Amino acid sequence: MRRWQLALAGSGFVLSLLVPLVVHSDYQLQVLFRIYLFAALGLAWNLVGGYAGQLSLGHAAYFGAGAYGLALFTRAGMPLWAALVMLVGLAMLFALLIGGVSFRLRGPYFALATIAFAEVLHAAAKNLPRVTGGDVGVPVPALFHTHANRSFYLCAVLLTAATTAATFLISRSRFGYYLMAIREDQETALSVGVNAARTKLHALLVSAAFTALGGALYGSLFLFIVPDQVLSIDISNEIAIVAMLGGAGTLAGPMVGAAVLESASEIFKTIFQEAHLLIYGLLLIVVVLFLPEGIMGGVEAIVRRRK
Amino acid sequence: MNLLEIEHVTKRFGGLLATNDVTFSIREGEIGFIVGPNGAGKTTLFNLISGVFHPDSGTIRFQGRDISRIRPNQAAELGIGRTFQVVKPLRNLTVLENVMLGAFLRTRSGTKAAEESRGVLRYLQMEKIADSPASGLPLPMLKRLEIARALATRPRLILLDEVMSGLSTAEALALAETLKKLPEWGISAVGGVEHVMQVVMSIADRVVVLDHGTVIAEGTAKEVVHEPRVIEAYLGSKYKELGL
Amino acid sequence: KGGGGQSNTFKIGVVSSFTGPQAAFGQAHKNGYTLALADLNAKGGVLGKPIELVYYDDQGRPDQAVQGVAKLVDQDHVPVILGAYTSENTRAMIPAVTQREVPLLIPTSVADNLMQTGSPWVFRVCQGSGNYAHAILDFLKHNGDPKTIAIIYENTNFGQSNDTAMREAAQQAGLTVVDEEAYQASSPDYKALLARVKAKNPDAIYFGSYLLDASTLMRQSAEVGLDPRYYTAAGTGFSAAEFPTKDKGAGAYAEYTISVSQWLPTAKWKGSKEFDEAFLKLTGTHPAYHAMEAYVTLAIAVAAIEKAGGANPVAIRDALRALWLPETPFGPIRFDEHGQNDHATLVTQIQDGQYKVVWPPDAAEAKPIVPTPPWNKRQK
Amino acid sequence: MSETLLALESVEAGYGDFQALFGVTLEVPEGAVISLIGANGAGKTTTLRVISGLLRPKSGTIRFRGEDISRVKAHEMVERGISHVPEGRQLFPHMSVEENLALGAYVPRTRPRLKKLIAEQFALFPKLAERRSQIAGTLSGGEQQMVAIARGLMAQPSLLLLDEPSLGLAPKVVDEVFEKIREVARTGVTVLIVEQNVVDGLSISDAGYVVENGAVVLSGSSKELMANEQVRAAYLGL
Amino acid sequence: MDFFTTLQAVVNGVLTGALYALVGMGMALIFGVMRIVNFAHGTFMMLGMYATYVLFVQAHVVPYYSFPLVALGMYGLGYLIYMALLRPIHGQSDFMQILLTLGIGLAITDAIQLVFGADYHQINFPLLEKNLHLGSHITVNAPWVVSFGIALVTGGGLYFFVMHTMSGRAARAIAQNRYAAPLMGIHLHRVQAFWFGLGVSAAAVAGSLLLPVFYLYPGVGDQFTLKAFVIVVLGGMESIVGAAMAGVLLGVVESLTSLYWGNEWALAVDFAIFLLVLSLRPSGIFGRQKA
Ligand SMILES: Nc1ncnc2c1ncn2[C@@H]1O[C@H](COP(=O)(O)OP(=O)(O)OP(=O)(O)O)[C@@H](O)[C@H]1O
Ligand SMILES: Nc1ncnc2c1ncn2[C@@H]1O[C@H](COP(=O)(O)OP(=O)(O)OP(=O)(O)O)[C@@H](O)[C@H]1O
Ligand SMILES: [Mg+2]
Ligand SMILES: [Mg+2]
Repeated sequence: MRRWQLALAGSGFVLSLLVPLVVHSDYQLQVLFRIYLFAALGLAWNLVGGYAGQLSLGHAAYFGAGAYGLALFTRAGMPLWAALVMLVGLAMLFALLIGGVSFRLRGPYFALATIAFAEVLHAAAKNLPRVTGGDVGVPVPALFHTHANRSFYLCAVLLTAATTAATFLISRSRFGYYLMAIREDQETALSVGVNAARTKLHALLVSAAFTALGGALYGSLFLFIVPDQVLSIDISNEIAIVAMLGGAGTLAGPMVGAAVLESASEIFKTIFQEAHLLIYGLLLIVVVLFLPEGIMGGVEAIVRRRK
Repeated sequence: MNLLEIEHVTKRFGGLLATNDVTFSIREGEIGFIVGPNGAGKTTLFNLISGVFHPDSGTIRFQGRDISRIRPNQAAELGIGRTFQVVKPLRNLTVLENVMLGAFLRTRSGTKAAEESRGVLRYLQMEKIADSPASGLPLPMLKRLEIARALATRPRLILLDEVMSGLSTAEALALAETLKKLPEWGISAVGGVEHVMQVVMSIADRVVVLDHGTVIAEGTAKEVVHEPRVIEAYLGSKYKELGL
Repeated sequence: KGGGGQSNTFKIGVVSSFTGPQAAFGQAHKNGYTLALADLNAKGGVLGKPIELVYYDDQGRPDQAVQGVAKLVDQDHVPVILGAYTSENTRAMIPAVTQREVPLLIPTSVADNLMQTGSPWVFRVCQGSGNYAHAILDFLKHNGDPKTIAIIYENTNFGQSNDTAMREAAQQAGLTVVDEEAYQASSPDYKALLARVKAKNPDAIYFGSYLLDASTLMRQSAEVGLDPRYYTAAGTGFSAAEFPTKDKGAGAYAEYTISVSQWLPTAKWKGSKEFDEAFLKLTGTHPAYHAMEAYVTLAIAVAAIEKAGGANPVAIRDALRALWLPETPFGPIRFDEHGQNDHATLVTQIQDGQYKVVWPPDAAEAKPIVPTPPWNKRQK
Repeated sequence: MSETLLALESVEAGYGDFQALFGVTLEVPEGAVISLIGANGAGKTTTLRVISGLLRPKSGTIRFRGEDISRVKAHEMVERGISHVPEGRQLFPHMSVEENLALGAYVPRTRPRLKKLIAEQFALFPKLAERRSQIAGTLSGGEQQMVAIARGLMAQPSLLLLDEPSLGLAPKVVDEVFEKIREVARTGVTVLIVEQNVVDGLSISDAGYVVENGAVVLSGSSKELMANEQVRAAYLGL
Repeated sequence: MDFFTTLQAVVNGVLTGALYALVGMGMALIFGVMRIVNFAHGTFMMLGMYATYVLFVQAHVVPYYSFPLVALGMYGLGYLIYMALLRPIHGQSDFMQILLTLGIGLAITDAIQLVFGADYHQINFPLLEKNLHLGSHITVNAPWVVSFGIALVTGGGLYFFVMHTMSGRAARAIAQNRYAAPLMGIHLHRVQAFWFGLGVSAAAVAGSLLLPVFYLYPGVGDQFTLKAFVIVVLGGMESIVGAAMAGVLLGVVESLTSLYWGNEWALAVDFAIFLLVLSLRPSGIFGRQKA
């Protein structure tokens, strides 16, 4: 990453923070919120999926931990800050469990193990109404009372900035090198002393922590959650799709992916009515066929060819 | 003092004895070579020393410490570097970055790691290609890259599995010249397996000959090539004729 | 702002599940709305403008339903929203409409927790699950008075609400709940679950199920020989028009089941028959009550807007509160202080493949057949 | 010598923007054993890849039995009688030795004789018979090389392309392998062999070509090449 | 729970499991053998159900006769999808296959809704009413038994084809070494398309057989995709027999979970077993242990 790219990213975030001065429609702010939220989630996913090459399709587990954590810990009487700490802790605990079981597995086994874990949590949330409220749902406390949409939007921008910064720092550190080495060839990584299991676990812990914060933010915006909303495989898929479509293992990929997918989904709904999923599906197919390394991967290839 | 001691090490795969009661040792500052026909158990032995496999029985000691059950990354931390018979460069990274990966074992700082790595590349005469991507390198360079990455971890012992196979005699001899200097750096080496006997003879202090997982001869290169069992199992009759 | 003040149509927002697992019901909504829209616009629309419905597809996902509220209110400036289909989605929308101060009219979601939020912006046209449970218990009390009951429900907001409602109501009424069985909707095989219930030998069974599971459950009940004295249900699947049919429901296996009903094409209310005919013409099938509920919900919204005299959400809310529509095809409409329409709940039983109202006595058109004959005594 | 089986004429080829071959011209007579010699990266492997259709030449023609095959795809080559034993063995790692061999006889021409052909390979490489049901990925390097060669022979080729068959083999095994190659050649199979091990390579060959930087710089009979000063200096280390 | 109730649950589980097995075997070809991560598997099953439904409604052919036709048609569709969409991205990362097949699944499901509507359908014919009695305690519903038989025969055929024909070997060879396969004379894409088509067609046949006892709507296949993945991994990836056994096992486990714990936990138990097996025996219950 060159200096000008850093400057670009920085000014991008500053500009994003100024958006509410221009955009007043709550709806547009909410769509923008979703874009930034999923950018942050995609970036968090990218640490594990893109950099370390471990395809997680179960990030809903951490997302749900965030949303349910906020609801349940505050219901138990904890102050907000403590609940935030606890929910991050809960997500990291899940990460520890998932990582423990599945990091010994490779390739598709790992992906399926993450799905399975998230689905077990999903079922537990549905079937244990005494703990989670079951499908009847639980209320989530409001993080902001005035100018809610604007505040949530700004929070999402900050979360994206934080994940971007974290990803940037990690990608240039020894940790980041190790992640890439594991992705490329785990045996080589081991031979130079990389504790692959621990390195992957650390990446997952960081990823889970950011994802949980995203989940808490999301739950609080809706004020009320049910398992299907925050623990379903749709959430896991959406997080992964945003990053993969944008370009796994690139810094800008998740942001681009979130912007394209979330706005496409909204626009298609209005234009194509019941056919919007057909068009959305075709969009995925077309991107894969014409930009097989994701959008940013494709852009990079073009830049390289120019050079 | 013995740096590495292999004592009665046996490893089975199913019914197959890949190494059978193998015993030998390598002293500090020594270059040893394990030779033997294909399937003799050389790679298996390296995998045992570097923690990829664990012996079914017997012990492996490194600097006096039992390392029979360590994991590969722990072996690296203790100072055992290794190369792979089938080269495994990280293809999306540059040569320098590949080597830095090794250097990161001893430092967290990227600048330090880069500096260290450039030193290693200089030693292996690879500084010119430091910034080219590892993919698309010719085989001799890939073999050297394997060595460079292992050296960057600052090992006390380096395991070189077939680093010279696929090289022409001239190239192999050039590499051997370089490797000869390893002990000056305080690094001992166990070379894997070179079928290029000429090269083995020129740099090995000690040669262990394996056949069917069993040690059939041990000594200096000159000694072992005259052992009838070695000639029969490994070298073939031609070497006798050549009278090496 | 509001109702497309400047534009030449009057916009009303609709959220429902037009794609995804609940799409069949979203489409039923859409058909109901389409018929209502045609009728209302033929009568001159509202406040002199033609009505335009702005649909938002929630894909069966609560977060999308909430997104829909934001779009419809902030972007399309609708002054009132109708929706959603599932109880989960509707529940998720309540904070959003409350925050934005726009009235929400609920056509079909029956979960009790929808009306417990205290939000003054929520109005429900259909009856809730608590009411269902009471109606069924009232019927049972006067028709043989069973002592034990088992509840079988899908593990969704809808199902869990019905379970809770029945459990609490049964306890009050002195019935013992011997079993509560949740199930994962759309499973191909419920025989093991039914075997469990059989082992508990309840006098009555109370189902909280959608149509397809209702059909599967009844077929497989016959297969495992589950013979309670009463098969009862919390409406929905068990009161769908298709349920007693052979092609889309349980056919003969639906016979004798007792359920509550919000509406039937044969209902005595004025306009029911016409709606049935119009629906048949539009889609080629008879309507389920979902379509009717959507139909009447739009009519209610328009009536309130007329009364409010403009697109002001507060005025519309107040108009809804005071609304009294004595004659709709869905029966009289009036919202209580919590926003619940006090809709008369009928208890029906399927007899000879037809829904027959059997309770309360003043509305009954047939005598209930109780207890349910065991499977091996039924005629094939 | 007999008829020309394979002829390359000014073949150019490369990988993406990188050009590896700059006009390779050579001829392989039927029944002969021909060596391709050259330093690392000279383009020997690339030449074989172009012949077996794994890589499409940018220009030039490749004739096999007089027919232009430069556009024929790799999988059709086998049926025509060209069998390529690639550099680096390239076995099917999770299959048994026997299954690997069976796949060598995949094409319709050889499929009916599957059993007989496998038996022939086991006779040629008795070591493989012992390991017949071992999973190929767990074989030692040398054992894998033998499987690769045997698998190539399963297709009963009229032209066998061998890319560094001695790579990673013990001296004794190298001798054996070269002996086997000579045996194969005696049965009438034409062999084009790429070798780093120049002495051994030329010792079993009738003639050879020296490749440098993607072009043929020298050719001649094995004797001539062995005697050539340039060759002796560059490749024999003498 | 008494003995016969449990036995009945096991019998029911085996019957359901046979259909899971068939779905799983299709997935074992596509994912286990060819390593194509197919998130549209359930969608293909759904298409099979719709095809069967149309044949029943339009031509009055019951599924037990129409399934070969459905299989053939879906084979063709699978072949085309492979050639048109999967072939261009062959050799790319798993990520792209996931995106692509998710896209295919979404597009097809929505297209079906646009054509057939979102409404539910089911079919009816006299056999469905028949129950068979095994002894005095065990009852089985006739259509399940017929489906079981057909699934068994189809599955057995599939197994033989993969393990004992050159074409099956070729498919496995491609999965293991794409570079070497053409050197054996294997036409990579033709073989892959063939097996992809066959995998799709196995899923579709499972759909045909499920239709008589289930109902039909555009999203009906979704729940089967994940199950199919679970089955393949439990079965040991490349093993067709393993997938079949894992499918049956899953059916029985679900049935017993419903009986002893509650139906709502059945899916969670599937996944829990999956996690347990993966952590204890990463090569699957029925897979060959690799060193
Ligand atoms: N993971 C394994 N599972 C089963 N057998 C194995 C495994 N690894 C190695 N073997 C067997 O153990 C024996 C020794 O193999 P090893 O790779 O150590 O030989 P090597 O001496 O390195 O040979 P080469 O010179 O050919 O590389 C061989 O017969 C091989 O087939
Ligand atoms: N897949 C590839 N992509 C890019 N360049 C390649 C590729 N394969 C080979 N090359 C390059 O093409 C040139 C010729 O390579 P080739 O493999 O034909 O050499 P060779 O003579 O067989 O060498 P060796 O003795 O190392 O096998 C080399 O510079 C090599 O780096
Ligand atoms: Mg070896
Ligand atoms: Mg080569």
